[in-house]
Amino acid sequence: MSTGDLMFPEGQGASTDTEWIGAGAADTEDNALYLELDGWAGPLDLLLDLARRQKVDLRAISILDLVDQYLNYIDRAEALKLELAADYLVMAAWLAFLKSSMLLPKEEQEDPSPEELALKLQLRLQRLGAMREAAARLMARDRIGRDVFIRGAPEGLRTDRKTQWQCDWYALIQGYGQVKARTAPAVHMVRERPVMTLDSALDRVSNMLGVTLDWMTLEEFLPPHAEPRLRRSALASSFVAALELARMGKAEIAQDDIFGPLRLRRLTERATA
Amino acid sequence: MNDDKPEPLVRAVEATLFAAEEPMSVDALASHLGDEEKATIRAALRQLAAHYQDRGIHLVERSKRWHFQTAADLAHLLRTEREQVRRLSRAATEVLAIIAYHEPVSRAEIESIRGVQTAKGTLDVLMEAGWVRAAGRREVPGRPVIYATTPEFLEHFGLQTRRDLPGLDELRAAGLLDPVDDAYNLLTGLDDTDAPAADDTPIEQAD
Amino acid sequence: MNDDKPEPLVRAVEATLFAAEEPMSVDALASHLGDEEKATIRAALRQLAAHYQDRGIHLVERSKRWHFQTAADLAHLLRTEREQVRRLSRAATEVLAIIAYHEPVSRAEIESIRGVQTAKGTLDVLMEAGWVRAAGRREVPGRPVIYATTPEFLEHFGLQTRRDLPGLDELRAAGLLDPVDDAYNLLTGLDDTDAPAADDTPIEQAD
Repeated sequence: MSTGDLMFPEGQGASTDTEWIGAGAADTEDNALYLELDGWAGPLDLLLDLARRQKVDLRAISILDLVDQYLNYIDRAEALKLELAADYLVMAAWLAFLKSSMLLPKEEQEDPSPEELALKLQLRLQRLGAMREAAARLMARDRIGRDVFIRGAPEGLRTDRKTQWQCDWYALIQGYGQVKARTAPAVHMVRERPVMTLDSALDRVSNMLGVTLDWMTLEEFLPPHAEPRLRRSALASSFVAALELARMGKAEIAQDDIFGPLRLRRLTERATA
Repeated sequence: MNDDKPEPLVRAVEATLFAAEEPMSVDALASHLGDEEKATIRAALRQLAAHYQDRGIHLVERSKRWHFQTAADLAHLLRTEREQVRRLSRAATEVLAIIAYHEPVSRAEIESIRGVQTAKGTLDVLMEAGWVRAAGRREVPGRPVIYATTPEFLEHFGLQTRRDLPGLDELRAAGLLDPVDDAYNLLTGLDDTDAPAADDTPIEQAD
Repeated sequence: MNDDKPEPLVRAVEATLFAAEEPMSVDALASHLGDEEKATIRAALRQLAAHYQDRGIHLVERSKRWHFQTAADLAHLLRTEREQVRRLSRAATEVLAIIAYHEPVSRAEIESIRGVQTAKGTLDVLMEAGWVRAAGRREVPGRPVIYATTPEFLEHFGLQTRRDLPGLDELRAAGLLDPVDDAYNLLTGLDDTDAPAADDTPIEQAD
């Protein structure tokens, strides 16, 4: 268990988030009982106040004394039948546990040791104390609207934005060209293209394969003197025809290197068998 | 006066007038500052006014009440104009071009030439730029507003008259009338057909 | 009077800051004054600050923005009429201090320092005052929102930067801004918890 677990809801019972009443840290006779629990924002706050009343540096406080003071405080509040918020009682129980472990012989110590718990409690109180002082110093600064004032009736600065539009001559006529081009009636023409169909390529390649037993490159199967566009079509069709003939077992295909010439020859009956 | 640390009352009057939400009279100042002598307040005001007379702010009296205000010669600082340069959008450029070639032209006509609807703001932008003006109404049903270009338009685009705008033949020669597909084919060398001739001509407009 | 007429730019900066409704940065001043050199603006600001240092109003820099305000020693004269500052509850005061000295900090971290849960309204009050803002999330399980102070916070409390927070250096040197566990480990020589710097995801802040 660490003090970090001791977290209490604010604004409930003794812990309150309303405007500070100011009774909490008042310098009452040391152990005099506060009736205004409202002054504390929780058990840690009360502990800090008690620690401060040891009138020593927070680094030098006696945790045992502090525990006693706190427990004493709680006892007296109970004796007076004051309704104490649960968080104060939880802290009291934890501190009673801490005290008893601190008084126990060393060897029976559990982990974390009571020294560690005590030291961490002390560190927490130091940190809370530091922030409380920082808050006080912050609030004491020259604050706008309280200590210093800004101009009551500034004229204000106004900036009017004006747009300077830009467009050049070329963009203008290009724009007109685009409108005209976009809205001009479009005429689509489909042009006849010389092609070699797959069927005619199949006929052509198998006929030519019947003539010779030698390897021939694919290009040799293309019609000579074909114009470029027909030639490209013929190349594609002849290639597919060659694959088809190879699939049917009527031809074999060889290529020695990647992207090397593709060679083709008739598959003889003997080779098939 | 020597401008070393001013007297306490002068500082007090200075701060009070600075923080005040309204101009203050000598009476108001005197009572605010713990019933000072009015004569002392007046002296302080005179000192302050003298101190500030060459500065960026002045202490001035208006109908017996005092306040700080910006020096008159710096009043322009309170309102500044920022010029922002922006390119005309493509839609606005097209509309401007249509108006230039076909003016005067109604919005409906612009839309039918562009083939798309024209956002309300587009014409506003062109008018804000000072290049287009409303030029009356067309005497047809509905009496639509017609638009025309302005002298600033000619000036901005370096034109003497609207007739300096290139004609369709010139646009075509410059490739500006080529539909996108043909232009693409031309680039890739796969096509040699001419773009179909668009045979509408700009409306000839007498100036 | 022997305060020679100030230079035009000094007068312009003076007039602009006097008229402005908000504190202004050097950048804002430079652009308002027609893209002046920032170095020139800075020189003018220094000159003005020096000129005003003994007067009833001062020119101050807060969070890199400049404004005029009344001299603090005249507070008693000006406070009478207007109590403009809202009173903060003690809880809100503490939470504000914790955020300022530890920022960015999550709600759980605030609570572990205070030892009590923070009422819902406390952070709201600080955010409504404009002194605190959500500054992203901490990249730990649950991705809690982390809080930080704003330029308005520095302005209100008269701080030029966060480094001017009262006692910040001492608190830091004393380790009082470190978590309890780190301080404990340091004290007991167990300093093996080199906690990796928390990875905070900032929230984009619209100004």
